[in-house]
Amino acid sequence: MKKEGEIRIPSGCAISGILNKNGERINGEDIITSIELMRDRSNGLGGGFAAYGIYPQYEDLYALHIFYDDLVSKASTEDFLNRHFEIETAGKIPTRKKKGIDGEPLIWRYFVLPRRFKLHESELKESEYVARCVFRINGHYEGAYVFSSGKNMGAFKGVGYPEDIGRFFMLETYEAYLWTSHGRFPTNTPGWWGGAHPFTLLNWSVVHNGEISSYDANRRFVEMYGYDCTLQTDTEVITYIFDLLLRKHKLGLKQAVEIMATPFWREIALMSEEDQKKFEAIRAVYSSALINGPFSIILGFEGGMLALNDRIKLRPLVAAEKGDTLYVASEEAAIRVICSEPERVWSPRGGEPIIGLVEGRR
Amino acid sequence: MNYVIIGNSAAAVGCIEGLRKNDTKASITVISDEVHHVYSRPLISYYLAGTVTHENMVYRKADFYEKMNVKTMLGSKATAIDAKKKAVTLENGETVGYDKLLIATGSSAFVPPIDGLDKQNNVFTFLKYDSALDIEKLIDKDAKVVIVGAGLIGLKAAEGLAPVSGSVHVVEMADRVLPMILDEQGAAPVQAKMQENGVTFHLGITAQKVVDKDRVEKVVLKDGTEIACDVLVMAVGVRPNVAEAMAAGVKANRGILVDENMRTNVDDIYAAGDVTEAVDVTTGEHKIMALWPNAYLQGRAAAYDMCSAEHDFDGVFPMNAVGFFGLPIITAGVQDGEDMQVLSTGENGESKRFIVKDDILVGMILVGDVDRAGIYTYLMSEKIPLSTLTKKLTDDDFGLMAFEEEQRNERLSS
Amino acid sequence: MKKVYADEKWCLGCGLCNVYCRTCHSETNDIVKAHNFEEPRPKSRLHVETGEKVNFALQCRHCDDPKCVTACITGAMQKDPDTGLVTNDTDRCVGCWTCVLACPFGAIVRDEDAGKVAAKCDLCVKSGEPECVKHCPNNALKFEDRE
Amino acid sequence: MSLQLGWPDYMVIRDENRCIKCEVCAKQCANEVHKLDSDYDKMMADESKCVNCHRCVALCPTRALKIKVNDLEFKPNANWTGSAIKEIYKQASSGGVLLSGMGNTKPYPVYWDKMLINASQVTNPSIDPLREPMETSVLLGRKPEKLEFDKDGKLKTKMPPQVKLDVPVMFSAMSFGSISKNAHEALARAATDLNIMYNTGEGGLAKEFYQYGPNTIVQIASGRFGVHPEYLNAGAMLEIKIGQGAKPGIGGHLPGEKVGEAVSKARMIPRGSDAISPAPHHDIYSIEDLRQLIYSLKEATNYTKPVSVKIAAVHNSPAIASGIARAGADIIAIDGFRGGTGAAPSRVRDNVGIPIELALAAVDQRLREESIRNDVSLVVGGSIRNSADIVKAIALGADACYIASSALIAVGCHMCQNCYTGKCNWGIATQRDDLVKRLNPDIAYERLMNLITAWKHEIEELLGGMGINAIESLRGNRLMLRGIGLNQKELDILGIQHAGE
Repeated sequence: MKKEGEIRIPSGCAISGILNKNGERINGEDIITSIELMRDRSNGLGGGFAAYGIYPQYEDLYALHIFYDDLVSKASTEDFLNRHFEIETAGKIPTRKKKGIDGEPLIWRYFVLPRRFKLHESELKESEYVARCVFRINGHYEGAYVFSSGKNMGAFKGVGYPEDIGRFFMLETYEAYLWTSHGRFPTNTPGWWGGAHPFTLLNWSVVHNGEISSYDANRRFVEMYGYDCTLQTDTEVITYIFDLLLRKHKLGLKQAVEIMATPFWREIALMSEEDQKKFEAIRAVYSSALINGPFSIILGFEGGMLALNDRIKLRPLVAAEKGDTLYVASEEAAIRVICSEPERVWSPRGGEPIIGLVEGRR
Repeated sequence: MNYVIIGNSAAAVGCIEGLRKNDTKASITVISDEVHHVYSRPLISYYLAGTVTHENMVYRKADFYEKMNVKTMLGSKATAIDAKKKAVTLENGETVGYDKLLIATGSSAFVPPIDGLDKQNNVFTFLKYDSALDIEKLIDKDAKVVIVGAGLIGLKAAEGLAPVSGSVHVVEMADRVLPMILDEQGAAPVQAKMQENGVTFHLGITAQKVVDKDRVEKVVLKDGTEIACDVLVMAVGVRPNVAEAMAAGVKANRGILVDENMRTNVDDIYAAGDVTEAVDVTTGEHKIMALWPNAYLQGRAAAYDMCSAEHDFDGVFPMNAVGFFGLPIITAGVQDGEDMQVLSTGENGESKRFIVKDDILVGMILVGDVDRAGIYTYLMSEKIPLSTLTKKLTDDDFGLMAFEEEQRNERLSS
Repeated sequence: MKKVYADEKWCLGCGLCNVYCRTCHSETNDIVKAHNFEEPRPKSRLHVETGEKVNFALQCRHCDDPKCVTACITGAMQKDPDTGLVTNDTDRCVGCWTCVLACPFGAIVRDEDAGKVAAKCDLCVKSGEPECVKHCPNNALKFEDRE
Repeated sequence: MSLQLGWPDYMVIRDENRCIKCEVCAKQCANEVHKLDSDYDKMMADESKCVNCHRCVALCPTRALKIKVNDLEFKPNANWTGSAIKEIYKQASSGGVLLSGMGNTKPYPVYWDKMLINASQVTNPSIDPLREPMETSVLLGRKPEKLEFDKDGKLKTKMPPQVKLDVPVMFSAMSFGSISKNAHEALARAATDLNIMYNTGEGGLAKEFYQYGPNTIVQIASGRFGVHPEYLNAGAMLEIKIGQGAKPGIGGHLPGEKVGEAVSKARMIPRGSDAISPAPHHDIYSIEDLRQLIYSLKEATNYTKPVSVKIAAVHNSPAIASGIARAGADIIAIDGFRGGTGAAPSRVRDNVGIPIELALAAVDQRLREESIRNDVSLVVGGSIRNSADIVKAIALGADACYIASSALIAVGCHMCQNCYTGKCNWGIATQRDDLVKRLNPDIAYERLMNLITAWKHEIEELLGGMGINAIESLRGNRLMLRGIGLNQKELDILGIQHAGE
């Protein structure tokens, strides 16, 4: 049976996200409780979390989370890491034994900075340098897979139910101002830890419920710009599109949304002349970045989160607010289980983004 | 308003229908010496031949008068007209007042003086349904019919009677049949066709006398030829019935003189149909154009004028369609005159003859091939210069294609 | 009223209108039977005129003041005051051809075979559109109300 | 030479029981095959003149006619086939190049028919186009690498000119001259009302067609017929025609008989003169020359209209396409070797060029590898026969498709392939007045509208089935395709997996 990356595997899912807009950090218990409630949206073949603000002591270092199939791959990958990065500190990510979680790979964490001369030699921006190194490892080092590469954030994921994964990674011991999580229901997978969500690149993390029908159009588009879609997953390509638009093309979140869930022509026809021109330009230039087919996604980033549905809302997405906390989830119950009396609960329309930003951050 | 019509044939119907188009309320009275519901006079020969039933003799349906709200006084002969008092006196002394009067009294057969021809009960004219009904009683498979006159009426009588009688002899003073409308070329095939169907002709000769006891038994021609006779039809000509009108001061030559709106010289008195002499629009001359379609149109024109209604009446000119034993003949306009150019074509007994004056078609005779004749009629009535046409009149495929594009398209989109 | 209008610009002179007119006015209502077997042979009520550059198919114009009706000696030819249709009552028609003489379009057809009666376009609207219009391969005939 | 070694290609079969001698066949056959014999009152046929165009068959009201391929055969020989032998007879008798109309007739693989489209099941809902919006519009033109917005979210980037199509289909180049004015008018009107484009071909543009400008592509070909500033500015898009799928490497030849007054005016050549397009543009002997022409045209039209460059699909298409993109073309049009033509030497038509499917896949992949695919639009043509072909073309990577043969078939073409004789019985590929009028543009327009509307519906259905509601999400989405009966090399070039994988 082919594993993720050798074949494209469709899946359905549950997603959940919690953001404290003041940047106050909470531990992982709530997000586990929330995603656990949606257990029947998962099938035990994948679960994961992304957490922002968890490594304040290494705030300026890239936290590389890596799965190794074996020590051989670890050795060769570390050789690569050593050549390209200054490794501030490294070690196994702490885990605990958990029923239902087995077959786990070696799970290592490195806090790194690019080697000065290498970075200089590459004539790349630092972030691009790091991204390319990640692609390099994931594309060429068999048995190694970088599943998290941002600063002061990290992804935790694996094969199993998400709540079990969360407890396996002892997330109650981490504190973050933004948590996202994902429970997976793949229709066909050998259960590979790298294939679980969230998918991340640098500070971007994406959890996604859906199966985008525009996948190959999106993939072939981003691959023109140096991205290598090794996993063939929706989250991977969506993450890269965010990275391309937000980081490389320096567009705002709003524009990214206007591109990825662009208005219908019939809606554009009703807009002002200026907006018509704008959207015509968007649909001309970024037509291949339109995400088509059913999806609800949560993009996590340093500055907050963005939740978005496809244009005709073929996947569920609910949002709620209480105080400074913003909740999004596939189901309202998954919010209410951790926030009994939300001040406001709503269901955003297709293509209408929910953006939560953290004070003082980007 | 009170309209009175004397006569009950095509002109009367044209007048009634014209009046009712413009005035649904006025009183209309029809006075006729004939007792019949309005019938089609030209069908008499068909009736005798048995091709038209009594029921189908009617020109308008049985409820015509009722529907048109017309008062009829049938079987009442009008004997006098008082133009001053605006009243018509009937045979029974009754008077009928009018506001507007149409004289549509038609014509009567002219019976020439022939020795011995007097009051016999087997001598008929062929103008009225009553005569047809009388003839019918005397006709059987052995009946010998003699017809004097080979004009339209005579020949129609011959056509109608030939199939139902023993023999039909036609005596004509002229040297050909239909001398008034056909030239020799046109007349020959007609004569041939009739002979094929059992009609015997005595041309260029007149009937000198009849031999009779209480009925005519023989007709003797000038050359002494004797023709046995059970039924004698006199069809040498007709005379408009103008006497009563003239007595009232209406001007007439042979027929009542009318203008283009069918007015006579007397106020509120109009005349239409066979009784009139109207303007032939192709020549501008007054003449009697005793033809059914013209009578209708004239009656209707009179009606419109009586109501002071707009009417695009183009006037009339002689035109006639007849047929004998399946050989159709169409004639229109004049047949001869000065400065006329004649174009003709035809073969196998079919012929077309066109009379052109100053680039305008003024007359035609079509024998046999009469298809689309109306286009020629149109050329005549509209006086369309023939030089504007792209085809010759004698072309086999003459049609609307002959007209210039604009005119043609106007016709096609009408 | 709705009438059939010929557009000479598009008429190909193919004569299919004649074929379908004849069929429509046949006893059998079958093209092959109508043309090859039926006696008397049904008549088409159209005239297709063909020229070098233009062709057109012409049929009764159902005039407002039809000359054929005023000319008719028997009263067989009538214009229906409600529908505007000019029809000939073939039971009463004696085939005198006065209508042929009167029609300025030459649109009346002599049907000598079917008992010597005047045959003319009756707009055969039983099937929605006249047959000639329905079967014209180039839209050269239109059934329209242009008044 | 009276010696005729061949025999008529077709047999005219008339059912005497059904023939009503209406002579419609005789009146409608410009080749004068049918004739009413008045002596015997029978319809007769001269089969040697028949080209199997089916005009008579279609118009025969009693379905009394059939045209069949003459089944007379040579002794069976897999090498010396009947057509091979007959072609030799023809050339031995005429001494001329064999001419043919329309597209390649040889049994080369049609890759469209070897690719299958995906549909959603369970994991991803299919979308019902009757209930949900379904977008088939595309924008053709050069795209900047990225867009810039100001801090209020307003667009800062100045966009190059784009042409918007409501359906990713355009009527490809067919010159007024090769096709009749009525055919041209029908295409122009339908393109306008469908909000797509039609292409003037290399025949210039008659003044009366300027009204369709917003939906017109004006073509500039090697003969430069009818090209002048007003012409260049008359349309919404320009196209430099380098080559044509049916005859790559060959120029064009419109025989003088087809150059009547209107054609002469539009082309700016004398009446009755042959219009000969050279094989190459004599001002383009290399890629840098092309760049100059592209920019000359842009200058002439003040950078307000996208410029397309059309090439025939040949072996080296990917590299050529890359060069064209870099030379400044906004749109690259590629015409496959099954594309049609009014006239082409048969040998060229049947033996030169490559299938559009392979060229498209290779060009799209190459442009992506060079990261310039998003800069330009890619239009493909050359025997797009139905909406599924379009869906497959777009999934392979095209922005839009050109159709010509399909459009002509929609208005009556029966693919008899005798366009070059000028005696098109359907009034399409002819300038003979009596034949031209057989194509009533009102009818042809309506049929084109119907065809494209029908295809649009089908495209929407197929898109919906794939769970896609905007056609741009299909572009280059090769995962939606699977090959069937293809070898690995073909799959690799097409960039698709085999069905079942």
